[in-house]
Amino acid sequence: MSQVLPAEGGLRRVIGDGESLPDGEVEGLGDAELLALYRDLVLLRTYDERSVVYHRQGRIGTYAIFWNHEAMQAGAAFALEERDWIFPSYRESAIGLVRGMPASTVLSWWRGHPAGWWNPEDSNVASICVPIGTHVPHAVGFAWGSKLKGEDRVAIAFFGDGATSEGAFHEGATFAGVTKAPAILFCNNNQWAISTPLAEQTAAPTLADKAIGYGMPGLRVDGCDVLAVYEATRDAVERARAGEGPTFIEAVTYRSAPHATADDPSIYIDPERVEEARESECVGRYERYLVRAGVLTEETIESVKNEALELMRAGIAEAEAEPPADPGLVFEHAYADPPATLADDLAELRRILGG
Amino acid sequence: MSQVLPAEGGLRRVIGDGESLPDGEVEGLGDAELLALYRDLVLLRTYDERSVVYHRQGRIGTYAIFWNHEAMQAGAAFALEERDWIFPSYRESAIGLVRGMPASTVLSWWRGHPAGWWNPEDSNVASICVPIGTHVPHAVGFAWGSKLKGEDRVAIAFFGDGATSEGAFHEGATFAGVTKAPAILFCNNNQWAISTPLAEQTAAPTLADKAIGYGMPGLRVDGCDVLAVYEATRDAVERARAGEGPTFIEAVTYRSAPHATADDPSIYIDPERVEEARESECVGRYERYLVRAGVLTEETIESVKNEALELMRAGIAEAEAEPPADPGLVFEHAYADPPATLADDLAELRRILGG
Amino acid sequence: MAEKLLVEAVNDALHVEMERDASILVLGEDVGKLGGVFRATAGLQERFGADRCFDTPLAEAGILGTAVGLCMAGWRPVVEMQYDAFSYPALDQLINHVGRYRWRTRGAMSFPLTIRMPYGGGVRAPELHDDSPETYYVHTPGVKVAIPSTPADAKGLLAAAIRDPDPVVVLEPKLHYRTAKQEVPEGEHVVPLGEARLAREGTDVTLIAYGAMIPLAERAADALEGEASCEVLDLRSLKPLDEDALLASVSKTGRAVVVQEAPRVAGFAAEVAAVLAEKAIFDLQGPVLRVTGYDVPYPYWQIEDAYMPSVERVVDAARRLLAA
Amino acid sequence: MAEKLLVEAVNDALHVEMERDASILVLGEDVGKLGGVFRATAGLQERFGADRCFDTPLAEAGILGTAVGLCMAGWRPVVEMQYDAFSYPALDQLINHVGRYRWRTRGAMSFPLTIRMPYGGGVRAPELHDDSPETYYVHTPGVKVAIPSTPADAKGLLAAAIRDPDPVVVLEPKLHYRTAKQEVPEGEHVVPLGEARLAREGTDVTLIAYGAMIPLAERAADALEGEASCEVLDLRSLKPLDEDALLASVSKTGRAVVVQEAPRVAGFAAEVAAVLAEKAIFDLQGPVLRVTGYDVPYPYWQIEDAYMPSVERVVDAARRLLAA
Ligand SMILES: Cc1ncc(C[n+]2csc(CCOP(=O)(O)OP(=O)(O)O)c2C)c(N)n1
Ligand SMILES: Cc1ncc(C[n+]2csc(CCOP(=O)(O)OP(=O)(O)O)c2C)c(N)n1
Ligand SMILES: [Mg+2]
Ligand SMILES: [Mg+2]
Repeated sequence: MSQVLPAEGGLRRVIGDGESLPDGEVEGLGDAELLALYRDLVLLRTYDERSVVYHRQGRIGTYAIFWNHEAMQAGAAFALEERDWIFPSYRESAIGLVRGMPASTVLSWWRGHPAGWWNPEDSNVASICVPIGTHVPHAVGFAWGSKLKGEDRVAIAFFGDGATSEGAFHEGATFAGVTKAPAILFCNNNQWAISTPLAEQTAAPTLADKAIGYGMPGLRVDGCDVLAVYEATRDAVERARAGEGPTFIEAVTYRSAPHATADDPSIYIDPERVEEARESECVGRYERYLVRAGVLTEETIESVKNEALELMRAGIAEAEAEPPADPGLVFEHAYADPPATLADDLAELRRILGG
Repeated sequence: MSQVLPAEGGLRRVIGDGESLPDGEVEGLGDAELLALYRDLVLLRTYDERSVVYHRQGRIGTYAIFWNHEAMQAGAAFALEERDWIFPSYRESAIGLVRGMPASTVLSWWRGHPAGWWNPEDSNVASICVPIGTHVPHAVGFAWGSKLKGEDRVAIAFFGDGATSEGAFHEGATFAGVTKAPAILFCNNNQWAISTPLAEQTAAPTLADKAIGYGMPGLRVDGCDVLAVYEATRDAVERARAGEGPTFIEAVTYRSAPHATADDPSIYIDPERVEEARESECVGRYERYLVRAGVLTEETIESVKNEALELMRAGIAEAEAEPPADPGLVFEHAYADPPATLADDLAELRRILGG
Repeated sequence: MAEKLLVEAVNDALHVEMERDASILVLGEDVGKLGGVFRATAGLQERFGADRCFDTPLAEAGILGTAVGLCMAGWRPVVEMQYDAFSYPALDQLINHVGRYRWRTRGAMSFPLTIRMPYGGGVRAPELHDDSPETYYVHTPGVKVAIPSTPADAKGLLAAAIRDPDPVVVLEPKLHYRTAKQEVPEGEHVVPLGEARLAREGTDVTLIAYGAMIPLAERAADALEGEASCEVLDLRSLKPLDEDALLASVSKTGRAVVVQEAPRVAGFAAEVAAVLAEKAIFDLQGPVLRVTGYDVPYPYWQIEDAYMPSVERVVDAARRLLAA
Repeated sequence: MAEKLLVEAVNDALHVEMERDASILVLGEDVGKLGGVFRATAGLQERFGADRCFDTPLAEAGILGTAVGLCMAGWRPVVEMQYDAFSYPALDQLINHVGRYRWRTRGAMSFPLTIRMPYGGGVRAPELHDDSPETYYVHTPGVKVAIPSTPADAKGLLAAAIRDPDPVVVLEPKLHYRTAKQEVPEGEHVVPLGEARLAREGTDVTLIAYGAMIPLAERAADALEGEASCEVLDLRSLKPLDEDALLASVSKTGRAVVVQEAPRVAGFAAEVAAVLAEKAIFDLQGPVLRVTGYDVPYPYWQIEDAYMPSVERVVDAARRLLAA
């Protein structure tokens, strides 16, 4: 039996604070898994922190920061098999890293370079979805379609608290309920949609309360507790595989960085609340947990971090070494069987660029 | 205190069956009100039955039948003041009748004649909304806007069970919750969206369960019990006027007529279930209730029915006496300040039609 | 070959294609047990099972959005939108995803989905059952658009759309669902996208149209007989457009009237006129005239005939051209 | 008069109009406390209160749908869509309601709402922050469309849109939000819809454009100096369109290049070409050429310059015309 403890506000929690809150544990996770999960967390954290630096250095473009969202991404992904599909939003741009996607690929995406546009089938990670909530029906359709094919593949869609207001979320969730699709609707509730706080986003008591309207269970979990996230997602995956249909997971965190590099939250956010969230951020929390549990040593911490840094260094170098994109790519890939006019247009463009 | 009794499936109910189920009563409704409500019911029933005949006679076009939906429409409208606005779907096309809108107006709408396009401000009934669920945000915006103006006006939107799957419903409801708009989202759950049964529409245990996702109460009521509908709506109106925000009402009935005159439900519906529903249809049920209560006599029944029939006879005569619409109307009303091209187009059309 | 109504030809195409390719799914509102409000999908659920032809919740963006996911799972979904004007909630999925997803995967994944729907007016229906939305579709990159005017083309273009590796929108002229009747080839029948059909040969003026406007153009050509020899060009496929056929005809006649039911501004007739203004300018003996719906909401049906392009308006335009 | 950036001019218009008319509301995502992601609505909530400038839930159809209801309650809502490509979920409300509701009431009720949004590419942004969606809007009956190219027009056209009794969509060229700078009239300043602006006089060829393509057309005109005298016509308002100005210019120069950032097929340049093909055919000394975005998804930003119309492409088109 796993040991899941209640946290404030009824959130599932596993990790304690080393003082008054006791540590729990998740059944089935041995030291190797616990360490692998730590590696994923550090990888994502490192990706994020380096990206902010690269942005400042002008090496990548606008970037959507996911600092303190790593536990949700790594924890949920850890509960999946490789054959399961992940449908990320811009907030989970780097989630492919935990599936072995090269950092250079994701960096290239933020560099606006075609090398950043990956083949979803390579690591079963769908393309980054920029318009809010619109990938929820994709994940549901994929899950449903896999089920119809008799394949055992679960799909998870990641989206934010704001996304739950969009019609696309609603319609996708409705389809999921009716088709009993093996889908997981994973809501990163960081309590802000750019400058709009949750209270102005919805009057629902909690986001998980929306689940009943789709005939699916709604779980609430501490989004900064990677083990609780893992555990909840694993439950959802089990339901999905058992043919019991979709699950909505609300993982609660607090956005403790700007929405994106272009954003200045000082206009709207409460800096004290941010400070508080930064103090209990998810990577350090898990690190301390592992240290308390005797699973992690200072040495390993350092080597894991160095490894991640090294991966990022290599990643940005690789991304920057990409040859400039051929302008002719403008005409590629839109159609499998393109209208003839595109060839004329390409010829015109080449003539003009050549001349 | 009103006396509302639980019905099967937790539906609010007032009217009994004269046998094992006892009759309740609604506080504050005297004989005059009870009779007025009866008149409304009969008026709507007569409108509907005559319209089906008129359609067969080729006197009106395709028509969306609302037989056995009258209790929802009349009951809910009866809980409103005249200053409150009604936002109907095609299913409530004739709801204006209970506000004194001429039958000829509504008949003209189904005749595709411009006389059927009314001024909403005449009786505070918005235009008939044909695309499913899309008027929910209109009602919410109206209610919210009225509140912002400091006016005491409630808005009610009528829509079906199928409509709750549309993104427009979801977004409207979300806005209602957040703005605490004095709005009532009234769902006619007749358990079918054309040929799609409720079970294929949503996995939600009940439609009222959707309400919590918007932070509003969800009431369930027997939609064939006009007094229960009235009572529930009155409660919602009171909440709205008290500044407590919106309410979702799910009124349960069973569609016991074709979706519209063009539809053949024999392909998909269970005829026994329809028969059952027709036997307990809402107008007769209320009629028997009033007779049991000694409020209604055979004489009054006949005169009310004759009055309604007369009104319909006059209505269709008036509609049919409308002069043919001027083709030039094509160019009217689209713009307050039309682009100049429209005048050229009109001139061209006149030239061609004239020649 | 048997005679079939246009809607029967659509139904036939669906049967034949689903039989041929087990990865084809049909989904939409009321397409299953009822077989569609126009019966275009009648019999599919019985024949192929509820797993391959199913009723969806009432949510058009959800329908199209899940269809994108179904493609990713390896299916070829054929989506029905119940009516033209009820397809608009799905425009966001169409523009931001259907038209872009293949590109987004750098061509690694295909989205061979088909969106079919009845379109157009003249059927004495309540509001919003009459739109001609092709501009919204044809302007959207990554999406192809076909509009048949005859039963045989309704079958053949739908089959081509279903087989096409790219997303295709097929608009079916509901006005002619049960009036157009024609011999339709049995079994597999494919009319390639991008090939216009010369519906009638002529020498003096080309009437360019598609869908429900073809029978109208033909009647206008009849009305002009003796006065002028009209060529009627049925574009059939709006994207890809058969520019060769268009230019060949206009270079022959030197006169062009483009007929379209949709509102005029930025409608597809504008595109045709623009192609002519660019590529046939020296062939033209007069202006390119457009006969279209007007830039106002589609009206109450008692006066819809005044809104729709009419034989008289087409004839009038042709006469003005011939007189110029 | 003070110099203002284009986005500041927008902000100024909102301040001036809200001050003038207490029935104006501003709503949208992040328009309140943040003042909009581009700061176009900065200061409005402070000045006019949270009842007149508020943040909405993240739901574009909900925003536009409630705005319809707000109109019915007597307000004049000014809606912000955060970006072009994020306005598509609201297209259904736009087409089926915003453009039709006044008609539906037989003119008894007005829907004087304004929808404004940043549009267009060239800003090195992630996917879907670059669309030019004007065709979807301008093709929709009942809706007017304006697109400013200068700070003064950004103010004046927005003011006109807000005052207009009909729904108006205003697309603001985000590429020039902070690069275009100009003296902008203080206080009330209205540029009537339906009047084009002669951005530059010339005699040999007319470059017809709007919005972000105007500075580009002007640079092309510069590049052609000595070679050809270019007239640059800034349409400013797409519906109503200033046909008189268009025809007058082309009748003078006899040559037209239409520049548009949106994909070509059925874009607004097609409408311009169609108007010319109908009404200026005998004035034209050569084909009407279109320089547009291509009919493919807007690309990754490293090659977006190849997608966008460029000075070179406009110059090339003009040269081809002059040589014809
Ligand atoms: C359909 C759509 N509307 C608006 C936007 C602009 N936008 C980008 S992020 C964002 C806020 C999203 O908030 P939330 O869903 O809570 O996710 P978070 O960014 O907090 O992870 C908005 C409004 C968009 N990308 N798509
Ligand atoms: C957006 C939209 N999609 C589809 C339709 C076609 N249609 C008309 S009625 C209907 C079913 C509506 O069911 P429900 O909401 O339960 O209302 P009811 O008709 O049962 O009152 C459908 C699909 C429509 N009118 N609008
Ligand atoms: Mg958020
Ligand atoms: Mg129903």
